[in-house]
Amino acid sequence: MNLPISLPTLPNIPGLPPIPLPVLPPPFDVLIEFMQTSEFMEFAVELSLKLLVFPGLAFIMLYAMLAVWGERKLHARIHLRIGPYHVGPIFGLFQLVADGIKLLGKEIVTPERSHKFFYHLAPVLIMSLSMITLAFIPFFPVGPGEYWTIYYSEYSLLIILALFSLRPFIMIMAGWASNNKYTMMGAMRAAFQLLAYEVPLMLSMASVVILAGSFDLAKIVESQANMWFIVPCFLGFIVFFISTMAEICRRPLDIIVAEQEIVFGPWTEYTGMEYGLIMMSEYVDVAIASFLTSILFLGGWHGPGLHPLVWLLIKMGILSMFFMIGRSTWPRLRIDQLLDAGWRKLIPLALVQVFIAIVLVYVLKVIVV
Amino acid sequence: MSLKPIERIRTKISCWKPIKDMLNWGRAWSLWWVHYETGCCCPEIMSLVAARFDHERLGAIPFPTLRECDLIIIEGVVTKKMAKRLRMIYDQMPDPKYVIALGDCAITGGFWWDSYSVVQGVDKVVPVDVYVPGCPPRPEQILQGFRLLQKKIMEGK
Amino acid sequence: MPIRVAWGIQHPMSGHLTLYLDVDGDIVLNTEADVGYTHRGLEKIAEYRNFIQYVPVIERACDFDASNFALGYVRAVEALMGIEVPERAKYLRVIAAELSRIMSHLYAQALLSMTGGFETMTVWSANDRELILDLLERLSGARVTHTYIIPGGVRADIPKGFKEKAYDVLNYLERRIWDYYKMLFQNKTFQDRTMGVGVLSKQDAIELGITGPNLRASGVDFDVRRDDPYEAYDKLDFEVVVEKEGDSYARALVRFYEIAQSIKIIKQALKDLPEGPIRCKTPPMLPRGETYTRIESGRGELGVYIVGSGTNKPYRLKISAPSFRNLAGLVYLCRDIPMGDIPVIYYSLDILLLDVDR
Amino acid sequence: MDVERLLEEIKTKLSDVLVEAKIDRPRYASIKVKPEGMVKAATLLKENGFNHPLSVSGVDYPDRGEVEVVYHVSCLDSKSLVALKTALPRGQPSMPSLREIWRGVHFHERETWEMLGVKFEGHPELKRFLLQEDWEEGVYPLRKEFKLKPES
Repeated sequence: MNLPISLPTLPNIPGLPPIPLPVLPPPFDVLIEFMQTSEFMEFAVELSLKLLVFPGLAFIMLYAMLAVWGERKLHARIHLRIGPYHVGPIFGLFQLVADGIKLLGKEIVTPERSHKFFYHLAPVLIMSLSMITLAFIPFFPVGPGEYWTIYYSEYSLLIILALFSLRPFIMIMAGWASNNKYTMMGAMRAAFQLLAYEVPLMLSMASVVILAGSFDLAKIVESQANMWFIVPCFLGFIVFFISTMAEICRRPLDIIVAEQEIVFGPWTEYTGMEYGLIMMSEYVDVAIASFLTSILFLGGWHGPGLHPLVWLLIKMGILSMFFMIGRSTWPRLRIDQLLDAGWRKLIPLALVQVFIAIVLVYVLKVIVV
Repeated sequence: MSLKPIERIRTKISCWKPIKDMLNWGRAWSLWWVHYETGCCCPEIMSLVAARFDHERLGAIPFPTLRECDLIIIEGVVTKKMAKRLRMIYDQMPDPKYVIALGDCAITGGFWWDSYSVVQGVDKVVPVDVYVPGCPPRPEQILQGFRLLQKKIMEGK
Repeated sequence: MPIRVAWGIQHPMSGHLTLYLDVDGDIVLNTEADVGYTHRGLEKIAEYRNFIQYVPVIERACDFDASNFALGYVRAVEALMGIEVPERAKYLRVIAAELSRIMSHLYAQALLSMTGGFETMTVWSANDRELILDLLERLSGARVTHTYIIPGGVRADIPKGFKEKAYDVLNYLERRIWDYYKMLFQNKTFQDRTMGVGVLSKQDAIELGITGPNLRASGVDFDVRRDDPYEAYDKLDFEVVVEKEGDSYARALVRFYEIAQSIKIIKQALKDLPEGPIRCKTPPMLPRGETYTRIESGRGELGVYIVGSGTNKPYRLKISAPSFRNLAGLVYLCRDIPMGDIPVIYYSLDILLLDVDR
Repeated sequence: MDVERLLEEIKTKLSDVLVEAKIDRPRYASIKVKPEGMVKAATLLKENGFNHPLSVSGVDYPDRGEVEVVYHVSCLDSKSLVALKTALPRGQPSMPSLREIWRGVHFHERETWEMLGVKFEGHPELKRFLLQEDWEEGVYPLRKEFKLKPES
């Protein structure tokens, strides 16, 4: 990939001997030689650009600020009241900045009978897990076969699914480590809910994979060029939407963080920036869910006219609003109703969808794989 | 893995002037208060959350767990049985914490001056930052209480 | 092996009480209520205040439904003294009591919808409650604790623009409650959360002494306003809302329809408001003797048993608060239910701990 | 079963323990019974349809040296109300608990015990209810000798 900017090379001051690089044991000396070539410098700059700017830190911070502002304003508008108003320039835009700064200045409390190491590890893990899943999503085509993604692989959908299934372990760790009855109940509920909605998530992705013919998200988007997958797998879209809402626990299905019953689920004991991490990971999850939904069903970056990235961001913005609107329009399901919906209602729907996909592809040969 | 070094750095940084102003600005404009009803001023808190006197304009939201809150609103009369729990809850809240005492009964035990089970004045139990008189105080008075607290935080008390 | 969880004093939905639950997994096996956190000794204070001074005190016993409680106490004092209140004061009392009942029902509906995490209905009910508070403030000067009803009649007459303002508010509210019906009662998730939860059979409701909308929701057709009419209720026609299922949904529905009935009552009372004085002279001393009167407050039947002693301070005053009697229902219903149902049952019974502890 | 017929039946059946029975208002009767006849009177009332308990209140009369316990019970079909009264000695007031007859009086009796010291035998749960935990035993707030002293 050729970048417009000229790359800096190692400075060799004429009068002095060149800087001796350390001599390292066999596996590393090859690495040192590779680091001296200009190709490595090009790769390093591009990777840091991806890590720090687009799918990385800058985008997450900006998206989180907009998401917090949008959600609280939307939530308030539905309540016929004005949300955060005095904090930032455009009617309270900097609300998350104020919350973040306040959380930075808070004291970090460690409950004395809790398992200290795992207690402090859990929020860091939950945040990193959310950020890692962003690494495998292709955002827009850069070249004929090239895509703007941190790590390109043919099985990116499988990796994301694997990362989704890691979430209950971290919540159970947090629930168990903070040694509080309510967090234990929250952890058990997390285990029930996330496992119950893992299977419909997989099955709804399966129907898309059958239509696209490969696990690679980029290929899935390429094959949606003329017809978005929402048309043939509409049932799959519904099942996927509901199960991602359960995975990132948004309102109608958020018995993990049910304020009214168990105080704050596994996150009851966290204060200060640890809670900031948890809140940030919640909004990163909303970003991932809307990216995945738009890539799998709404034809990722396909769209007339504008740059592919702009199309993806538009779709993702609208979808993240849909994820957030549940908080103010639906009361919360009880745990047995929720699990019953997951096991008995979503899975048959997803199976019907997989059957339709198979019929479309292999029997009627409508969609050429 | 203790967090002592992080704590030490945080205290050292936070006494530098611009950093301190920024921190105080953040604390003032995002007061998360714990929903803990102690007495008979609850109807006014409900109209504070409602549309007409919306207190979320000041960035304040009621929060379920007291671990993440930094403001506790004492709504009304505090009896002796409630005072023990109030003290326990005040100790569990993380460090920069503030207290608003609502209503005459909380400030001086007003209406129940001769009752055998009422604590005469809540500052015998917890240090109070802002007193809001009235029984029950009108939502505008409570909003003014919030503004006073914000001014106090901005000055860094 | 059940663990004992304190559904504690500081819980987002717990109010001023602590429920000690024996929880096994997610099922609550047994519950024990620990109340008394707002016990201010109202009955002991009654012996140290003369009967006029006590009206603001008893309104603090339940300040979501202040005028009804004041009405209950004032009727007991008047029954003891044997005085008759002028006709216009009776109608004004009915207006204040019904406005306070709407205020109490809207607050109960706000809290019940919050139990399922449905903040939109909470804030909508609170928004419309503001209109009623404006009316009461215009009538009596205070938003929540009005002290409008005093022994001998009513403290002040209707201000000039009150009737037109009241008609506007009531007409708006009559249209508005059908938005609630569509938003809350026909919401599938809310029906799942409340139908069949905390079912109170008719026989249990009567034996446990449950009162008010909770009793009518279990199929008992009993309302003090119609069966033991007081003030001007016998001259106004209104239906008593009765449901049969007895679960949380029925209780919320009874309260919802009672708001509509209250609006009808206020409109009739405002229309045929008779002329005449609003207060009559009350003797300075409470005569010897005792009496028990009861009225239908928002949460249920408030019984006041007063013993006079010849001085201006009552010898003994027993306030049999409605929430105190509904508490037996709460402890009886919170057995073998999932954890998520505790707040739903607690707020569908509309128990206010200020009543219970007095 | 309305109040007048109820009074005749009570006069006939409970003549030995009955102290006085009168009608104060239409549909409101008050019956005074000796302490030992309480359970019999309560079961009689329950059979006649008075199964909705309203309240239990204790009144302390130091000059007469007795504590009067009043049960208010109502019958929902005939919409009438009965006050069942009994007088107990002030020193050690105790009477059989009527919890088995009317399930609703459980909390009422517990509160009367805590406020006035009336011991209800057979009541499963006579322990601290409304007052704070460190309230010293034996002191009953609603007794006349307990004076309110302003603290501040």
